[in-house]
Amino acid sequence: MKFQTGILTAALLASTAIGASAETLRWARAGDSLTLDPHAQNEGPTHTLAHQIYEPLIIRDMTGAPQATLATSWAPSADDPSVWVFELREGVKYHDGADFTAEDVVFSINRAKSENSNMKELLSSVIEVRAVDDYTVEMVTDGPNPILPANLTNLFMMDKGWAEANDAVDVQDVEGGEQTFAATNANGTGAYRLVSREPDVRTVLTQNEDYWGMDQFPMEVTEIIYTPIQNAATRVAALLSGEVDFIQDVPVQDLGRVADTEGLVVKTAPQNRVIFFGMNMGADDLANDDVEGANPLADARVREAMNIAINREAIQQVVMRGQSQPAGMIAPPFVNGWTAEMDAVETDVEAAKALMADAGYGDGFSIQLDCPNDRYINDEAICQAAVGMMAQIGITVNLDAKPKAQHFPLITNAETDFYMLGWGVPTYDSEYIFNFLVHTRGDERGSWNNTGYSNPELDEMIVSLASETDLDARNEAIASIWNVVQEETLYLPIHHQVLNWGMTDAVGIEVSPEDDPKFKFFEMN
Amino acid sequence: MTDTPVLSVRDLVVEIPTRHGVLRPVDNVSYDIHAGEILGVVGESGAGKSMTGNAVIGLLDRPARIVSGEILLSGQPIQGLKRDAIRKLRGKKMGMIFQDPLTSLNPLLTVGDQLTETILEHLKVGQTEARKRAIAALEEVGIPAAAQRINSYPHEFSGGMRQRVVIALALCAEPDLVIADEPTTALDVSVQAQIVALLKRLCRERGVAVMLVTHDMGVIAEAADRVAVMYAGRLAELGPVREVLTQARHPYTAGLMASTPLASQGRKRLRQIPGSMPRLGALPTGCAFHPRCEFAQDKCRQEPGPTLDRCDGRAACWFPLTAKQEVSA
Amino acid sequence: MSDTPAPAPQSRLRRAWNSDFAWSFRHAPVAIISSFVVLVLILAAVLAPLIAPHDPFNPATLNLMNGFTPPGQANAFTGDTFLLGTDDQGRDVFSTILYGMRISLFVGFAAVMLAMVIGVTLGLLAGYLGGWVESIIMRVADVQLTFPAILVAMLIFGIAKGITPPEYRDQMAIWVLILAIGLSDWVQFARVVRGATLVEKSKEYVQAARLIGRSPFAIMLRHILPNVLNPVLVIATISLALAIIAEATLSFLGVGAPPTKPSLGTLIRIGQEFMFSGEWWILFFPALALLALALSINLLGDWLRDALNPRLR
Amino acid sequence: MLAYIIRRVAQSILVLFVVGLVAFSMFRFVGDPIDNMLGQERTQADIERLREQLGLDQPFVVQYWRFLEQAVQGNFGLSYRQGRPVSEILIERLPATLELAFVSGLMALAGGIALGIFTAIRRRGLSANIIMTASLIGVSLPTFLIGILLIYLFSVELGWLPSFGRGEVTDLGWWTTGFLTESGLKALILPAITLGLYQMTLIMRLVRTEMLEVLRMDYIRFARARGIRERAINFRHALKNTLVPVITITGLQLGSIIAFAIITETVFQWPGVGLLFINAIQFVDIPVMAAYLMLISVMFVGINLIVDMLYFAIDPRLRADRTQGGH
Repeated sequence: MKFQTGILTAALLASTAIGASAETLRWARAGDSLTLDPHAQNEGPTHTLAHQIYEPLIIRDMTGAPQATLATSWAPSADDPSVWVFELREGVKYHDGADFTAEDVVFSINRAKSENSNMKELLSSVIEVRAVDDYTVEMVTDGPNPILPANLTNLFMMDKGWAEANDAVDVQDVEGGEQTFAATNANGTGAYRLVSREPDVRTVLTQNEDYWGMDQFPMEVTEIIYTPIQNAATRVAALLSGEVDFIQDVPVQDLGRVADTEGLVVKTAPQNRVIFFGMNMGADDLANDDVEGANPLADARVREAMNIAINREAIQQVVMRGQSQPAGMIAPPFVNGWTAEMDAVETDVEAAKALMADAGYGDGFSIQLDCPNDRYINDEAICQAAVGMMAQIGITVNLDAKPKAQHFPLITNAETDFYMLGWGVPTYDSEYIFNFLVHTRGDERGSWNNTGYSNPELDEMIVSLASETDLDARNEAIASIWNVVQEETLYLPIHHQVLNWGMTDAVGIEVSPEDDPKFKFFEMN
Repeated sequence: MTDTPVLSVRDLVVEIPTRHGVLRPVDNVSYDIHAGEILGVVGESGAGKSMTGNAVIGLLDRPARIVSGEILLSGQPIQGLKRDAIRKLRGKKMGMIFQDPLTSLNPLLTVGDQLTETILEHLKVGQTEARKRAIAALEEVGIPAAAQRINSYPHEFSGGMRQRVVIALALCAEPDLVIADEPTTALDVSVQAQIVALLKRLCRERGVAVMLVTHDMGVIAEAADRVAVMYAGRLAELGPVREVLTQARHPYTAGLMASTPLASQGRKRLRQIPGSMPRLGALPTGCAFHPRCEFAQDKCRQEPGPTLDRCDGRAACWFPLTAKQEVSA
Repeated sequence: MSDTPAPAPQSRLRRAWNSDFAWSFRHAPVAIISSFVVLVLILAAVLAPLIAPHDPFNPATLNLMNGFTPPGQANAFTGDTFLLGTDDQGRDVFSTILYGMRISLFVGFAAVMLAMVIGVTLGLLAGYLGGWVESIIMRVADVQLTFPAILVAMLIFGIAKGITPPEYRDQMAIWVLILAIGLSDWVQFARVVRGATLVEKSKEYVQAARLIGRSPFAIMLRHILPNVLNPVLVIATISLALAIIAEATLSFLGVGAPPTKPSLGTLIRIGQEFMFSGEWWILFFPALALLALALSINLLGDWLRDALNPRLR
Repeated sequence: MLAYIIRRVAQSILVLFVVGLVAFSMFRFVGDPIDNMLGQERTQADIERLREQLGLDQPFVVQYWRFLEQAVQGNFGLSYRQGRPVSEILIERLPATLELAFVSGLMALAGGIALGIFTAIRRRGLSANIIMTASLIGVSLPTFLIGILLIYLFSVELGWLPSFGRGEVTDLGWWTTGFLTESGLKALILPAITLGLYQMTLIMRLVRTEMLEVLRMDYIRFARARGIRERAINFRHALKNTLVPVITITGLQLGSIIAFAIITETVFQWPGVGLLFINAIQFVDIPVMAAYLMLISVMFVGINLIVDMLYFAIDPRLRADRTQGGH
């Protein structure tokens, strides 16, 4: 295996002269972008494609760090902590030649906040957006919101004039039966312009010669041919046979083969996603177990026993081929609030058995585990491994693995008692996790909390995080919330996913934790 | 009848190897047929009548095969010829008519197609001429409005008409020999007579030699010039039809006659031959007929089966019947 | 020429041995070899609990660290050795194949039986009765054909999940597979039987049976059915192998046997993920077993068809 | 005859209705589209709102009715997944599937009939027996595995043929074709083999069986007795009679080629309707699934009708009176 290190690439990067020749990059990944409308879907592959064509005010660069894009600087207003002021980049033009101005920002933010937008939750704190002048925008939030800029990294700026001229002011409304112009056409400020697109088949992008960042970024890829290839074996075969230059989603078992192939390299990086099991501890009795009149999962000792019965190292080593990082908490390491101590769990089957006996389940019980089989890396195999580990402490697990379209509704509709879930944190802050996974399930928060766990005291602390401006106090609150979560064994964390990109050795790029290659950063040797 | 016979079969033996031993459905059969002559071949099912016909025309089904004997067509031996050579003789030199006119014709081709195909195969004529001859052939066998019916499919004809078409097909390339294998069995009685008359007429008019295989003594009496009676793969009796019918020499022939209602025989009670023909795999020693024969003697049981030439040349029987002997029940 | 001369009273076995059927069997090496293979595989599947060195269906006995052990080599962590290696879950491939074959064979046989019973019944009814019965049956067949097996499988899975208690769901998957494959396969039986029935119906023997007043049911069962079995057999043999394979395909599409109790097909689906990565044994041995099984069944079916058809002998 | 066609068409329309009804009753077992359509940050209110908007809160009969109302006006709605009109997507994807099905169907038919005749004529020959056995290997492994094995061999190891996609296609306005470019033709080979192999084996075996039956018929013996050449007997007399029953199965197989295309298209990332359907299932894209099933059932009903018409064309006995039946 010859996984290149970042340092090595950096050295290469420095030594290679920037070539101006035409470089076509043939790119494949498992899924296609769902729509070109930048506000219609809040979803990885859709954003990845959009990032080549459109730009937000701020992006995350390939290491995940914020980088000024259409905004050159941003800061809370000196007068009002609830107002963020953005200075915009001047001289930026859309692909059709129109100028980028504050008006477009106001239009785009409002569009993203509209009812049919899938991005509106990220802007739920934003009350008003106003243009101060052509290149200054203010966003008013419902209270001080220190993390607002982090929510803007996937919020793309559309041209108001173009949208109005093409009747694309509204975000895609599936029910209405009319498609928007913006779903199949694109006019952004990004480094690449759309040449042609056949959804699920082929999308061709070409370099935007008038791009404002022509001199700031490598811009060595001049043409991008993007083909989704669903079947993992076919995707790897396409890379091995030289039909594509760059693939995302390399199956972990094929990393070795790709790396050993002449002219191909594999690069890996930890992903912003943690995989874990959730348990229904709130119900009085479970529908999917064999214990009558009681809920074994309501007992913290049982949850703890299950937690320490999971051999995370074995899963990492065998199921994931080393391509994962065992997890003890449900926060990726990049996230504010993460600590190394909490992220470690010792496997101890004997102690687990003792805990089970203590809890009165020495003879075990049986329960159904719901698991997706097409969502996370080796999801089904992980669940299978867990079945074996649970069996060792007497818990008979009936594994029900199914497509994600059937799996996630179970969580949404609270129909599962033991389930797998993966979670990414786009804001890089623990508050996001608490809001969705820890807070009592309700209309506003806790929508992914299927555990039935409800702690009003904790809920109050979670809600208060949003308006806490003192970062130290806020971090302290986050730490104490985590303490409760860990003590209660609210979830059974498995691991942090690792991202793998396979590419020809001509491609010079490092893996980004968001799994979103931005081709303007790519070097081509 | 001194000229070369059209068909001359000499000591023909057909065998079928099976896992229970070798069977001989045709055992040492010899006969001639001359031009313009109809030879009737009679016998019960399994007596070897059809097998003889198939052997002659070269259409024995595997694994049956000719092991010895000669088949001479106009004096030329044809057994042992290459497949393609014997194929060229079929239709051209010898035609065959099958029992069931319903299944003998390809349902998906018009009768015209099937006729012209045969004519073109064997005669050096063009498409138009072939069609003309096809129409003529249909007219000859008595199909009315032949020029129109030529484009019809077999299912559009009645059974009797279909058999006429079959005969036209067998004769359209003007063969010298026609083997008619139970040509009337599947037909209505009223139609049977028409077909027999037709065969007879064609035989006379064209001078074709006909081998008429049937189990129906009535048909024999009506059409044949000579008759060959077969029993268990062997010839039992061979002679002019008048003589054989009125004065059978082989007890089997006599039994057969007695069990057949023939108008010429008057109002006698029908009789049966006791027992049934043995299976080929379990032939008795000696004369194959002896277990059923009321005149059987020790010689019949012990000596190898009698043949025509070892007896009186007409019946394969050690003790042929004389005029006075009558077969009793 | 069908039965032997019976010189002495023979034992039943002796008679069976001497029957035409047995005789033609003894003289067909392909039939002997393939029936031997089928027999060995069926026996191995049935006796799996006795033969298999491990119980791959008992998760408590599995050690994940045994995963990806190559055939005949010792595992780097645990030192355990497995005849045909282990899969990604540390299951002994040999044992898993034996257990998986049980499921595959059961699903295959049961599904084909189901398809055959439905298809032949409806085909006979449609062909013999004609009229609106025929119209309805053949239109239902059209509807059926429209739905790919995967959708049928999903439907049945969905319904079955709703009505079975969780502790039975593992077993349920197998019955669902049988239903799904059986239900999506009956149409060809029905169509062929219908066609053949139409032919037989017009034949004299059926007319005769009708005239002497036999009930339509008896005529269909006694007279027509035996005469339409030949094409049914052709389809059934190829269907049996196909059903085993269809199960694999459904598993590829995500609705097969549960991975904790894998069938041969599920093993192949899992194994194909390791085709490029060098763990060839996870795919190779189950695929070989499936190939041997399906091939032998088909070859046996071929021979059987010729042997049972007196006209082809 | 005309009355018969009208009756069949009427029945077919009924079939379509039933297909739709069954389809809509089973969609909810496929999953719930809402979670796919909304992002991770969705709230319960969003879910309710979208569910209501899409009418998913209604009983399936109502959903079906709404679909039908729109469908008769030629509007199949917008894809949940792509946000584009379903009819547009289907029209865009159909050529890929039809070209693939055409090529593999042709291959299966030509190969199947040719090999079937060969193995029937040379029933006891060594080569025929080898073909019979070898053909079984192709149907003894699942389609997806054959596809992946082909990719492994011809794309990865040998590098001769592409592993995915259609290659370069030519846009003819209303149709895109891969027949006109080298890469398009090359891209067809592996998927067509994968898709056609099973059908070819089935047709071959069927032709062989039927041919053996036909070759025992009296009219074949009679043709032999007339000295017709073996070639003419096999191809003129026997083949035509063989094909009558083969047509039924072949018609069905054409249909299942399209059904099997789902797997082949998934393995080879072939941009046809099968892949679209699999994506739709994964996303629970109800409008696409519904329209696809409608399309397939129209196709099946059409194929069945054509097959029955072909009977009339090929078998003169049926022309006179259909109710006599048989072949």
